[in-house]
Amino acid sequence: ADVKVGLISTLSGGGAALGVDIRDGFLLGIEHAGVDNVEVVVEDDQRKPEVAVQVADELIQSEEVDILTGIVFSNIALAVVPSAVNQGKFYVSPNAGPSQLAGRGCHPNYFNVSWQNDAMHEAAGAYANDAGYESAFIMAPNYPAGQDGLTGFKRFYEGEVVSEVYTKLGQTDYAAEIAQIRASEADVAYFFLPGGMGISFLKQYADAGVDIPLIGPGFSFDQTILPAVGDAAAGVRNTSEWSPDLDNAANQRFVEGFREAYDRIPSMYAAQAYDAAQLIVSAMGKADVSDADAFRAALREADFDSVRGDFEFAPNQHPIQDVYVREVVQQDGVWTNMIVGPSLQDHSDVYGEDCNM
Amino acid sequence: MRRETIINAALAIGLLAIPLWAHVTGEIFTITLSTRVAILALAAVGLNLALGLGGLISFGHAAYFGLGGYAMGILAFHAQNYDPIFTWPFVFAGTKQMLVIWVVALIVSGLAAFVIGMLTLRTSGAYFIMATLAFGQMLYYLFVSWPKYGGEDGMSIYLRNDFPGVNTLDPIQFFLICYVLLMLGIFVSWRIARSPFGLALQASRQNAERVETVGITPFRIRLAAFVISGMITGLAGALMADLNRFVGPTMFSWQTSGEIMILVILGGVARLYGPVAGAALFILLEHWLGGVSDYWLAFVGALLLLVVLFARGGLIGSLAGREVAHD
Amino acid sequence: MTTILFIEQVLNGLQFGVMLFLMAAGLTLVFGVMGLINLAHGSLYMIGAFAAATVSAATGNFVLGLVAALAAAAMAGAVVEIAVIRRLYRRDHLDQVLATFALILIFSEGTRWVFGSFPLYLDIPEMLSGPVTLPGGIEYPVYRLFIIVMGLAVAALLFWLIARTRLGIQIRAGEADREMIAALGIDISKLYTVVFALGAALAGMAGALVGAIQSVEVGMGEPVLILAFVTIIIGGIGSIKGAFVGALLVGLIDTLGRTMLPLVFGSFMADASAATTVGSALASMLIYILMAGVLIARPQGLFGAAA
Amino acid sequence: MTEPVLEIRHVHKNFGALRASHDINLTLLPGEIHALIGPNGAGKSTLIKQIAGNLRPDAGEIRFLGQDVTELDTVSRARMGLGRSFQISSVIPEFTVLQNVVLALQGAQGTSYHFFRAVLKDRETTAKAREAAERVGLGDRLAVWAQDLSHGERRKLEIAMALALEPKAFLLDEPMAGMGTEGAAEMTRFLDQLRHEAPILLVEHDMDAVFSLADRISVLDYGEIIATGTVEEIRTNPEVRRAYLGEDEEAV
Amino acid sequence: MALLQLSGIEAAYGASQALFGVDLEVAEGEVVALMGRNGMGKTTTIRVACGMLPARAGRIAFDGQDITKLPSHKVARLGVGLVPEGRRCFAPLTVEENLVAAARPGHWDFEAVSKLFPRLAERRDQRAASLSGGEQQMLAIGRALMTNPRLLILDEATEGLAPVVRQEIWAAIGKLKAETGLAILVVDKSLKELAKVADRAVILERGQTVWTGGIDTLEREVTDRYLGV
Ligand SMILES: Nc1ncnc2c1ncn2[C@@H]1O[C@H](COP(=O)(O)OP(=O)(O)OP(=O)(O)O)[C@@H](O)[C@H]1O
Ligand SMILES: Nc1ncnc2c1ncn2[C@@H]1O[C@H](COP(=O)(O)OP(=O)(O)OP(=O)(O)O)[C@@H](O)[C@H]1O
Ligand SMILES: [Mg+2]
Ligand SMILES: [Mg+2]
Repeated sequence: ADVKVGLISTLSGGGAALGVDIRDGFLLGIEHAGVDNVEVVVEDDQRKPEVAVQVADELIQSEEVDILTGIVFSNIALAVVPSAVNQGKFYVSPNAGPSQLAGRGCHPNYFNVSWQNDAMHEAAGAYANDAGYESAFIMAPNYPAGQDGLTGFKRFYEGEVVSEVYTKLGQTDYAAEIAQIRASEADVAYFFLPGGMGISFLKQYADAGVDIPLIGPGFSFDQTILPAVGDAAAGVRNTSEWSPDLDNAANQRFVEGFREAYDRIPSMYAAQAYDAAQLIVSAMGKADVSDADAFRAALREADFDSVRGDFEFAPNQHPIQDVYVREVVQQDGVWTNMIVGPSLQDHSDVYGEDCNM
Repeated sequence: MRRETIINAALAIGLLAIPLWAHVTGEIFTITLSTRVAILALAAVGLNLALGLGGLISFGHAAYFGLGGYAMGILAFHAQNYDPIFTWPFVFAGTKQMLVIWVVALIVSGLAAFVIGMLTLRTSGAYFIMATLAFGQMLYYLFVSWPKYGGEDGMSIYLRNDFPGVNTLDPIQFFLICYVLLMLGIFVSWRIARSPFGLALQASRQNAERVETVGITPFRIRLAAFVISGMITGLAGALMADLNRFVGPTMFSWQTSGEIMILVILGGVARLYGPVAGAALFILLEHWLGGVSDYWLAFVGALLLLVVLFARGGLIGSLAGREVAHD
Repeated sequence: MTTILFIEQVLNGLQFGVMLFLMAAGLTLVFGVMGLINLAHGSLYMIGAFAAATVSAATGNFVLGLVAALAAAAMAGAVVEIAVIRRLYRRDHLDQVLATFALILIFSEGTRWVFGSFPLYLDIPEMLSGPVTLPGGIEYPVYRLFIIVMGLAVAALLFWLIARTRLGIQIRAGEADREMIAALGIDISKLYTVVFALGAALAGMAGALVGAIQSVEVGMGEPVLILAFVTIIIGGIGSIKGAFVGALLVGLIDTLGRTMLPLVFGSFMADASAATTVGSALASMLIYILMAGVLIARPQGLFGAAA
Repeated sequence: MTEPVLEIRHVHKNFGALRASHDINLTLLPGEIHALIGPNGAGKSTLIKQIAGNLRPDAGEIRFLGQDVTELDTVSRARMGLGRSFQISSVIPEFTVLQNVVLALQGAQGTSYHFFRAVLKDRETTAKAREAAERVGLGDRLAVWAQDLSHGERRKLEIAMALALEPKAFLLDEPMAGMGTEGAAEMTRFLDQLRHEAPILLVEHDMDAVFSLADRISVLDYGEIIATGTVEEIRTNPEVRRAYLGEDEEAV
Repeated sequence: MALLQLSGIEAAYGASQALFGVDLEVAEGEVVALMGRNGMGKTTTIRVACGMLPARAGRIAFDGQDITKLPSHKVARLGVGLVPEGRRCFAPLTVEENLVAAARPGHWDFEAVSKLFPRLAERRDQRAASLSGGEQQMLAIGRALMTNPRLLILDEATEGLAPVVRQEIWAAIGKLKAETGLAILVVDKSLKELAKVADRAVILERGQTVWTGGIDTLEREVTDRYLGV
């Protein structure tokens, strides 16, 4: 094969749902591109940074891959990416865009095809303005992505933040926070609780009968989660740069292909991984991976049909893209998202200024 | 020569020969794996002292492993950013010198073991297991939510730290550093096992009341052992951080504690080279089974279960026979 | 913070405590009775939740789901006891820790293999959903009240079983000297299987009850397991009363800590955002600090027997 | 009169409503065997525990070698020279006989924080340990694990460990228990010699042994000393006969 | 017919063999003394008889039924009550709980045991761990009686008891024998006291039965040789 790609993802334990979608989306992307000169080596990181580092070492030192991709979580990306790009490998991020790597820690070999972590939060802040919410209760787990998330929301939100609450990472009971939300009498509650935390919160929130509307970033309303939440999420608005009903040819082909191949609706993680595969294949058509400078230039052109429609890279090699507001609806008995409208257009992140590449 | 002595020698030589051979043939990843084996074995040597000799089933050794790791992470982070850690009584801007880092790692993890030991050693049995586990978790949450040092993201240290006269970025040279430290750790635990202290420690495990009536305080003996044990594991943590050039709070997680414990048991509790055998086996399994199935951890689980149920005494126990050495 | 909110938070704390108790009860039972440290208790909790989710989804009936959870967890418990645990009673805690750690891996990956990696759907039954208004104008979810009632019932039942019945006496005698109780004519193996299955059923029930308001996914058991450990350390191993009091303490302190501490820090720190971060960081360690305090004052736990 | 090695003054100990020790006064003089007898549950072991430091008296004073030791813990008392054997054998099961005795020795020497010296390579220590083991008749069992010893041998090991401490006084709680007729006779002979090294406070239900060994006997009943005296005095004391000896001790 | 019958029993702890051929019979209503020096296999014989240690060879029968392979709880249920060497009371349980834990209906109930050992009734709610040594011994006997056995096995049951209590126990055993026809197998070091209650004696030497016969036919020479009296 001309190009060897190492895909490190979370395939076992908690968080495996996301990793599996990334793997499946990526492989489908390669398949749809119809090329046979890409070899993909898949490895599991067990959601442990140390394991990911070891696996990356193996892929680089033993498998001698050219490109790495696949990591789901920011903390794992931060463990793996710096040393990988310093060893001259390319890293294409199909998910996770920690601010460090978008700003001071940016690197010519690091490309992010998903988003900078703040993007959805910023879009949510913007949407809260548009919807006329004048006061907001905001909440996230107490860890860097949570802190960044709320900062991102506040960066765009113009109303009053009546309360800012940090929960324990991995918390499962939100009765106390829900009581605080009810008592705050805010116009809206914004929450960022990825994975199981979001499921728990949504179920408990619905049951508590609080009538303050919720908004959240797409993470908590994703296809890996919605079926487990059920009608507790009905009608909730959330922000994402992608949705299964986005109307463009690439997306239709992707969604249909994915349903056919795996018998489920793809998540945005799958969509991003699909785009990552397409990006890599597009660059292969223009340059040989052994010529790093040429290949890098080819990647930077982002000359592929993104499932998100328009897509290009900012100077820090993070996306410039639209972010939409979606609503949770039931379709054919399956809970999914539908686009309500755009929230931010041609959006890029604020960290690019610090990136001097 | 006793059978176990031969096995031990084979392990010591094998762990040195394989990476040297890999160095010659250019298989860098084999060296990396061997380095990992050496470091994990050192961590387990630490635990083995408390667990094997002292019967102190610590399910919280990740605490010292993590503290060692963060000692390295924090010192190097400050050195990297020219941001002094403290300015009084002298300006200390962190360091990239392994030797200094090791000393700090030993002190910090020793102190932590002292404090945690003071509290948990008042209990015994299942209590002790859970209490140490909970203290490990406490540190985990501390580091997850401490933004200055990366919180859950951890910290990347872009370049490996320095050791006088050694190119630490060269895998084989870094391996040799780790190997020498491992051998030192084993030597220390060998001497301790045969010393009066070791005798008192083993006796305290079996019959603490008896130990008191001959004029020895089991609590203090255990505490001393616990501190030494924590220090060795802490040193291993610092090395692991340097190998990965990354530290994160998962070093503190209870799974890490469990893994260190698994290494000890796989190899053979209270066996001098048990940790080495255990670490080697574990890394090999992880490496091989990972490719077999998505659900490979289930196989690891099944294998562990078989070892516990049917191969008591671990790897070395099965190879060398039941009797623990009493020379 | 208003008085009403404070009262509501106290109620939340109690409720969280009761939830923890459901988990800790089975654990402490198996612990106290059989001297077995069972890390796989969290897996049994997960099995309960998965069984409840599957059966409720298939039948549309929550009660059937609950029954299925009890049955599945009890059965899994019995199988595990007969196949694995039985061989470990005579061994030290170390082997038990390792074997049950291995069981976690097997159960987690096995569940993922059968059910896939995605969380399952399990919802509160119609009858118990939504809030009621309590005296004082507090709106409180019915389902949470239901959990409180269930927890209290379990506590009473267990207390009676262990302290007052002959079965309880035999169980405790077996813990003290297994060989001897057998020599007196008690089939201790069968007894232990029953106890283990009972403990497992309790875990399964907790999983199903809690699963309805949480995420039903692989790995859901481990965080609760550690909280349950802390609870047991505080309350005293093997004591149902201790588990109950410990659980309520942990529930209250955790809940009040995470709502009050950020406010406390906010009152003197200029940067509101930093204050909440620090406050909640401290709150997440609060129960461990409580535990350390108990260890200093009473190493055997509040209701544990002195060693 | 000679200074007592051990002196118990007005010791009280209650367990709830139960009076386990009530105003106990007792001395142990150099070179003597002072036997402590009394019905089951009279408070003999409780008294031994208070002397050894496992239990704290509610009131009263315990003096050892002329010093008030009431506030000292077990370890300090052991290091001052109080050697104790347990009513139920208590040795280190996974140690050999030799290791058990060496452990006792190093407790006495205070060398337990030596980390780097190989303990069993120390000639002097092992020689001493060997000697102690030989004295109780375990000379040919040095390399046997304590858990593999028979009941009687284990009792002997207990004594050897106490010997190794070179104590200034012995507290022996039922050393004859489970020894068998032959063993008990052997032990009696041994204790008879031992008193020349250090005085012995002996708790024992074996009256043959007590009557042939004791210089003085104290009788404890319901936590109180009801009589102290020579063998003859005690044997003929009607109260003691009623509470403890029973009717057919004539034959002894 | 013999109630308990052991023939040609061999048994081992791991690799080390302890019994090399023990023959023993206890008839209904009979008191048999099992004697021998320390370490000769008395306790081991009892463990085998109770199903606590498997026999390597030989046959054990109880009331005509082969119980060689039966687990210990089943043996106990046939009517074997054991007072083990070293008491082995259930330390964390109270006196009363110890007694009722394995009780089976019959003549012996809490009342009856209290009458035999009034001290136990006084200590009813105390944990066994804090009982005095002798009290624990009484408890162990009471506990075995509460199972209402047909055969009572006493392994050094008077160890550590005050002489007066020991006399009471021997008297009680004599009474049991006379009144209830309970069969008893007893290990004790005091030949003098045994002689008063036992009908027959069995002497073990190095794991083998070396002498069997009526206790009154025990010659001085035999006791010298095997018991070291
Ligand atoms: N910790 C305790 N709590 C309550 N009661 C206790 C405790 N320890 C001992 N006792 C009681 O105190 C009394 C004295 O016990 P002790 O062990 O001193 O008796 P003893 O004279 O040694 O008897 P024996 O000869 O039977 O060993 C007993 O009745 C016992 O039950
Ligand atoms: N658990 C054990 N493991 C190994 N050997 C044992 C064990 N128990 C007893 N033995 C050995 O078996 C032999 C018989 O022991 P047993 O306890 O039956 O003797 P006994 O006649 O009851 O003696 P005693 O009068 O001292 O109680 C002894 O040599 C003893 O060392
Ligand atoms: Mg006593
Ligand atoms: Mg015996």
